[in-house]
Amino acid sequence: MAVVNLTEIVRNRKEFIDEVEKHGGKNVNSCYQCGKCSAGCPVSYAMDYQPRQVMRMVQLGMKDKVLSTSTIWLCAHCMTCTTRCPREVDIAGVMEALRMICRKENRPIRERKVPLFHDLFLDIIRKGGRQHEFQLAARYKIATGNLFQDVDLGRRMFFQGKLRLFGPKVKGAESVRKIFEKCKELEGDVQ
Amino acid sequence: MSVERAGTGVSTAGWEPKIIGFCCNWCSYAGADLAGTSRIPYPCNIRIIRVPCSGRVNPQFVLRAFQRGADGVLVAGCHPGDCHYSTGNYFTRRRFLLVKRLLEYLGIEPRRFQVRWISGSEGQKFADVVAEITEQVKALGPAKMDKMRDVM
Amino acid sequence: MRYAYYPGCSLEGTAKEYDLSTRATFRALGIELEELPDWSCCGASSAHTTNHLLAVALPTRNLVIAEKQGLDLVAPCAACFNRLVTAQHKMEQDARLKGKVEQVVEGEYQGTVKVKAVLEVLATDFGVEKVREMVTKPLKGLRVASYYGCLLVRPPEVTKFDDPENPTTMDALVEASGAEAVMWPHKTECCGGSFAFARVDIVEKLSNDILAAAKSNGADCIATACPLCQANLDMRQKAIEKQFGTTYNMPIYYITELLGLALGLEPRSLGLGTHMVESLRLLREKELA
Amino acid sequence: MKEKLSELKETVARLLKDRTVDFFIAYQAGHSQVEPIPFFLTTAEHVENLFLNNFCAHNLSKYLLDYLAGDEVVGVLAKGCDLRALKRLLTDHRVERGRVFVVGLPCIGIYDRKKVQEVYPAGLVEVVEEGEEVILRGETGDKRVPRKEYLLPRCLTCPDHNPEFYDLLLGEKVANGPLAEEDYSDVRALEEWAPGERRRYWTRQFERCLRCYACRNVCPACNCRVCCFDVAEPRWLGKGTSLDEQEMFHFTRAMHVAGRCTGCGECERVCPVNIPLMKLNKKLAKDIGALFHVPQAEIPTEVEPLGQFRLGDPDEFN
Amino acid sequence: MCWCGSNIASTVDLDRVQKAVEKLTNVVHVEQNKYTCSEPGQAQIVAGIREHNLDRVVVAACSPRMHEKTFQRTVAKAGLNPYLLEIANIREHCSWVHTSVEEATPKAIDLLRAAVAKVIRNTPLTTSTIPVEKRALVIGGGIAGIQAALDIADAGHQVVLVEKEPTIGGRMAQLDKTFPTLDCSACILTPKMVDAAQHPKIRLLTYAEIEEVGGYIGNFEVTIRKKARSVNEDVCTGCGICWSKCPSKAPNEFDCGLGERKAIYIPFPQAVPNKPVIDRENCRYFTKGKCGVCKKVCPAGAVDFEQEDELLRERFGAIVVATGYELFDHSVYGEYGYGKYPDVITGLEFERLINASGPTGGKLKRPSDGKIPKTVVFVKCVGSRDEAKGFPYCSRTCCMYTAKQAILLREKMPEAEAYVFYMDVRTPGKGYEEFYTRATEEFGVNYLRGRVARIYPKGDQLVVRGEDTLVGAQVEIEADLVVLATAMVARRDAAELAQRIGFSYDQYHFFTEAHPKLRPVETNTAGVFLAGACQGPKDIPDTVAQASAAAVKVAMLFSRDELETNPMVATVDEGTCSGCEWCKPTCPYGAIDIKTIEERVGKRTVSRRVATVNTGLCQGCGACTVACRSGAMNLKGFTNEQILAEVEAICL
Repeated sequence: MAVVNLTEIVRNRKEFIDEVEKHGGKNVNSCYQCGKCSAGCPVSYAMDYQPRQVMRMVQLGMKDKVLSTSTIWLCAHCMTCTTRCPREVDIAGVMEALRMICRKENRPIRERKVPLFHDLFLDIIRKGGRQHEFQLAARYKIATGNLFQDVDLGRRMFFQGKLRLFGPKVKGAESVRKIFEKCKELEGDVQ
Repeated sequence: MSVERAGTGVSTAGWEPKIIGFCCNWCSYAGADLAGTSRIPYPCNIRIIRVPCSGRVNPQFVLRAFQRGADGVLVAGCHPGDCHYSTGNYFTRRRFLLVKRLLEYLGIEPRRFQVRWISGSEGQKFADVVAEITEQVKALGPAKMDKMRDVM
Repeated sequence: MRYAYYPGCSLEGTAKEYDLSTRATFRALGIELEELPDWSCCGASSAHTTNHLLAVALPTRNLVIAEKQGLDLVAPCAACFNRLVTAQHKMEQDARLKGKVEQVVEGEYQGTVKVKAVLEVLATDFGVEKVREMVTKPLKGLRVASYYGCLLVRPPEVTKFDDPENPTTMDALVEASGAEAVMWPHKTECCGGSFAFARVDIVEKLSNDILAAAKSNGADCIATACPLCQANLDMRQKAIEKQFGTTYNMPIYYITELLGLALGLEPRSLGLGTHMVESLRLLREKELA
Repeated sequence: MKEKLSELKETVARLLKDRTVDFFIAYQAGHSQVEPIPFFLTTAEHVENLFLNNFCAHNLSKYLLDYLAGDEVVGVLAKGCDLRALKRLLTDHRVERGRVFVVGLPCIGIYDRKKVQEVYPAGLVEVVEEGEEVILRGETGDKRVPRKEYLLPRCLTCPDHNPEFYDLLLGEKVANGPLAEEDYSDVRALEEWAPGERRRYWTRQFERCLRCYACRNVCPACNCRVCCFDVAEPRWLGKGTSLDEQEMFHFTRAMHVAGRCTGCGECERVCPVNIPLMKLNKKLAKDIGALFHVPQAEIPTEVEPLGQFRLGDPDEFN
Repeated sequence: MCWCGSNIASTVDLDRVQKAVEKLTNVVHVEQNKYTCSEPGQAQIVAGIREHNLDRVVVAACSPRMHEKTFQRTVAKAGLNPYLLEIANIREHCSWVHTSVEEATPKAIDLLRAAVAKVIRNTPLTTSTIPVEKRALVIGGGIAGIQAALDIADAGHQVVLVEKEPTIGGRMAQLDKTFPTLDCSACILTPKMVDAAQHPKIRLLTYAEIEEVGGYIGNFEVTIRKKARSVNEDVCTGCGICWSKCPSKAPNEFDCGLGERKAIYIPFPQAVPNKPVIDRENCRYFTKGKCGVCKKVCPAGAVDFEQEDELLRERFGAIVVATGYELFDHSVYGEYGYGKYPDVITGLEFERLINASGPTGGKLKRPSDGKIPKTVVFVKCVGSRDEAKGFPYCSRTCCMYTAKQAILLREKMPEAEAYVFYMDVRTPGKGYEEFYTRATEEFGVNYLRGRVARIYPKGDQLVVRGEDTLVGAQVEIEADLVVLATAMVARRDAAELAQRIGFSYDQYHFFTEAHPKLRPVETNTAGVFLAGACQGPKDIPDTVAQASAAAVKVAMLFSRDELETNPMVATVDEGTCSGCEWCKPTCPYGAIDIKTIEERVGKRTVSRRVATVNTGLCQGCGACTVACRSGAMNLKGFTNEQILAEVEAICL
């Protein structure tokens, strides 16, 4: 890791922490780096930095570095860390806030596929009001290019009647679409 | 004790309430000291009078404060059971439960007169209580109890 | 006992067994379910990872409909349950947010409806003892590891249901159905949830840990109350076995399927035939179906 | 009440003659039938001027305080409410039981002079009870009025028509039982008002106060040797009659008698400007009853309610 | 007026205050001083008094609770009665809590005006004296209580040492070795216990509790409940036949329930006094009415089933509270198994297991199956430094005793592996850091920096999942035994005891010292002193230091035959007193009586009842002054006139 020039970074540290807390991450400054969150995190083995280290980077204001980690995308939001934190820090909330900031400032994303999945998921319910798993799987495969992922699984599910080809019918789909528009107006981007 | 504050068109902008605080020497006065040593800022409207025990505060002192123009009065003592003189604040509690109701009965807005238990280790709570009572009294406007003289 | 019923999108597709078995079991216990008219998707993880207002508005649309129905709302899917109670919790705490959401949803939210998970209805409202009394075909000899997943019990101050570290309601129901609830440590370890598409390797690793823990503690099968967990443990079991060179062949039942069986319902009507990992063989071996 | 006058005269004469008492306090005729005044007899000859009718409201036991110096025995005519006042003085150690000879007077109710005079302005001779009604008989003929509306407020809720203790009882005991239950309805009504409204109400009352101290002088609970208002230093109260001084006076007196007021209502009766003082005392009696579970705050107890506490007292100050 | 360096001067414009105060009536001289409490500052006051012939002084500086006594002595040096002085608190209550000069200055003027209004009504007061009962009461028989008792007794004063358990020794008796010197706890403790038992000036009252405490410094009246031991202590020789023959068994609290004891028992072999006690809940005679073997076999006939609790009423001049601590109940931690896994034990239970007089005779055997553990994991900060489920404070001693326990483990069983999960290793004492380095270097204890997230069973072992934050990776250990270093918390009944004696305690129910830095062993209640962990978490060296400090404070108190009393007591104006006794029931010290006085009225002498105050008993709380409606009862130093004057001065 390159030398971190704290004098520059620490000056807008407070501003970065406020931004994170505005997006739902709570008590960032209370964290005393005890490691209980990383210890309990089920996905930490796959992360480039431990959740604790991400918290440290936020505390120091290392905005560019932390937004480029894979950790913030691999957080499954299972809330184990937030429930057990002795300082009552909402680590899951911080991860989520960092994801939102990353998207807002459309910075390079380490785990492209995760936001892609979420965008497709939201696009389908924005149009149909409910999720349509077949369409989600299909569009995800097209978007990622690996067309043959889970093909045999898909086939067996289809024969078990678990894959409905036709989308769900929601009379109120219009109102769901309106929700997406209003949220976009009030809070900026939805996708 | 405010005479139809709205009616008299008294402009309350820029007006600062004057609040008298009776603090018992062993707990709430020590709490106020701790707020000082910990540099916890609070509004400057309160003036603290030290008394050995909250049981020493005679209801007539409270009314004299209102009579001489105080806009809010606070009586602060130890939490029941913690009194340095063991039973002092039990009498305070009983007496001021009555005084609070009588003052409200005579037309004083409830928030103007408050009794709170604050221990020697609750510096932050002392600052919060002072801020709270200052804000509430400011909302109520001047008590104008002393201006009663010229009503006659 | 009547409840409004919010199936959730997955119960119409991959988790249709959960929908079938929940309706059948509730009917057998005499609990009426009234599907929420014209319900819509709760947004699940995608909504709250993208936009906080959207994450609260989508569930609230359904809550407003439920309030018109005037019944408490049952949400079998753990993700939907979590999103609904989180929306309620957030609006309770932040009146400004509530105002914004009502503006977005164009409806008034009073907060009169209580959202309940299937387990809460069965174990607390209905009562484990009453379930035990109504069991006609106890699942003797079946060793079940009850798996709660994460969203059902965390964060505790929001879900307010059972215990985040060592939940026991599903174990109690399993015992009530005559089967044996296995003591095992991974009751609330996460299965990988929404990474089913984006990072399948993570789901496989986490699910393998869960399957291994269940197996090493002598469980024949796993009971779940969450379609995401069932999907990851059941549909990907074959891939996991290939990936980690392990053999489990462990059926992943919905708790409502097991209870339905114990209440004497027909396996087919509970959707038992359509699991990825063959679910009837184990039951026949133990003469339970 | 009139029929007992002759028996009273005989008794008082005998008591004074055989020196059982050195003085006797009773009533004598005043300007009119409805305004009897206290009568302090020292010798038997004066018994002729004794007077007794159902307007004798004064609480004579308060005058015992003037006889504290020395060791004379003082006789006093006392109704039920007067005895509660005497019990107050005894509990407060201001009067020794041994120095008082109590002549108990059973009483079924005293009439409110002000109310009667509104209806029968002048020339009233006597008041005759007839069941639920009363006949006001006088020079301008008779007038029938409902009895309950013309009694003193304390008589409606009076629990002891017959004197609780006495050395000698005048006449026969009468039927007991209060005519109405004290429900503090007037106090509750006032509590419903907004603070500003109550403020105006009490300002109007206190504006009229002349600070004549009649209420303090007649009150059995206000029995200090030197009243704090009469002391120059510390100056609890100014001499001026401004509104804030009135407020200070009435607030302080209400708090001083809180828990010790016997509910006799004399303060309200004697107030020349009709300030509803009992509304203050009853408010405190109600609160003491509710807050500290003191069933009848007006019955004097060895230790006053404010002189004791219970760990379980309500606490709204944390 | 004091600058207090810049503490006051920085936010209060003292010149403006001086101008305003100079105009006040009765004020003849005003001056400012950079450090009034310093020698030169005080000298300036003395000079000022003499030069201007002052008869009243107001010092505007810090809180009277800080320097009132200092300035009273200064004023006395100038020949003025020390009580003709008032202090305006313009630091803690003004300059330190208000930021702008515009806010603080007018307030300082008001506070000074009030102080002047009060001081002109001060009257000269003189202290009187009361006798001192030169007997000390020590509550709690742990090392703190024993040390305090020994020191006080060696100073020549009578001591009564009251201990709730059947034996003295407290927590320290349960330990195996003590850090940092690793000497055996019993070896250094038992001699002191024996000294305490045999010291002519110390009377041991074990198996006894404090029922009631009245009175005040120099004259405490204490009721002690000596619980029924069912054994006559004078006759019993401690031969031990009774507890060897007793048929019924019960878990031994001394071994944290890991070992067993009989119904008639002494907690541990070196118990002092080694006289047994009958546990009536488990004794067959008391529960089922038959047995009584102990009575039959007792050669001295000491067993007496009819023995009743005894209430002893004694007088003391001083009280030393040394009631010690308890361990945090770690069952709130779901992630560590809610206290249900038998092999997840506390530090104290570990001490009992490795202790030679413990239930396993010193061999470390797992509570679940008795096996010798190969891998032991120590987890620190369980309940400490944890706002969510425990207490925010650090318990000070866990780092050291965990290092000690790890060393003992490696020393006794070199083949066993020891891991310690820590956040910090705090080694503040003498020789502590070197002791910790021995643990890592010499004994190879593996220190892993990170908090444990979860402990769960796997087979017959326990998987401990944590993160090594220095490497930045999750770590997992299959442990045979897990030892939790749980937080030191106040005793369950601490608040109740504090209220019974009449001194304050903090939000964690640790007792509050008079001043954390300057008066750590005193409380705000004169005559009551503190020693040991009851005042806050601390280790044995600090505890013993505090115990000796408390002992000196007691000896200081007893060095004088009489005690100066607080002159600010209630006083009756017999001219206005009505003798109504409304004041009497409000006095917590029973200092008010009624007397009859004679006086001339006209030509006759008449007797009258008036109240009178026993200045020895009165502590000056003032409750009686409010109960007295006529104002006859007043409180010197806080008279009605003074307080009214202060109110009016502030409201002008």
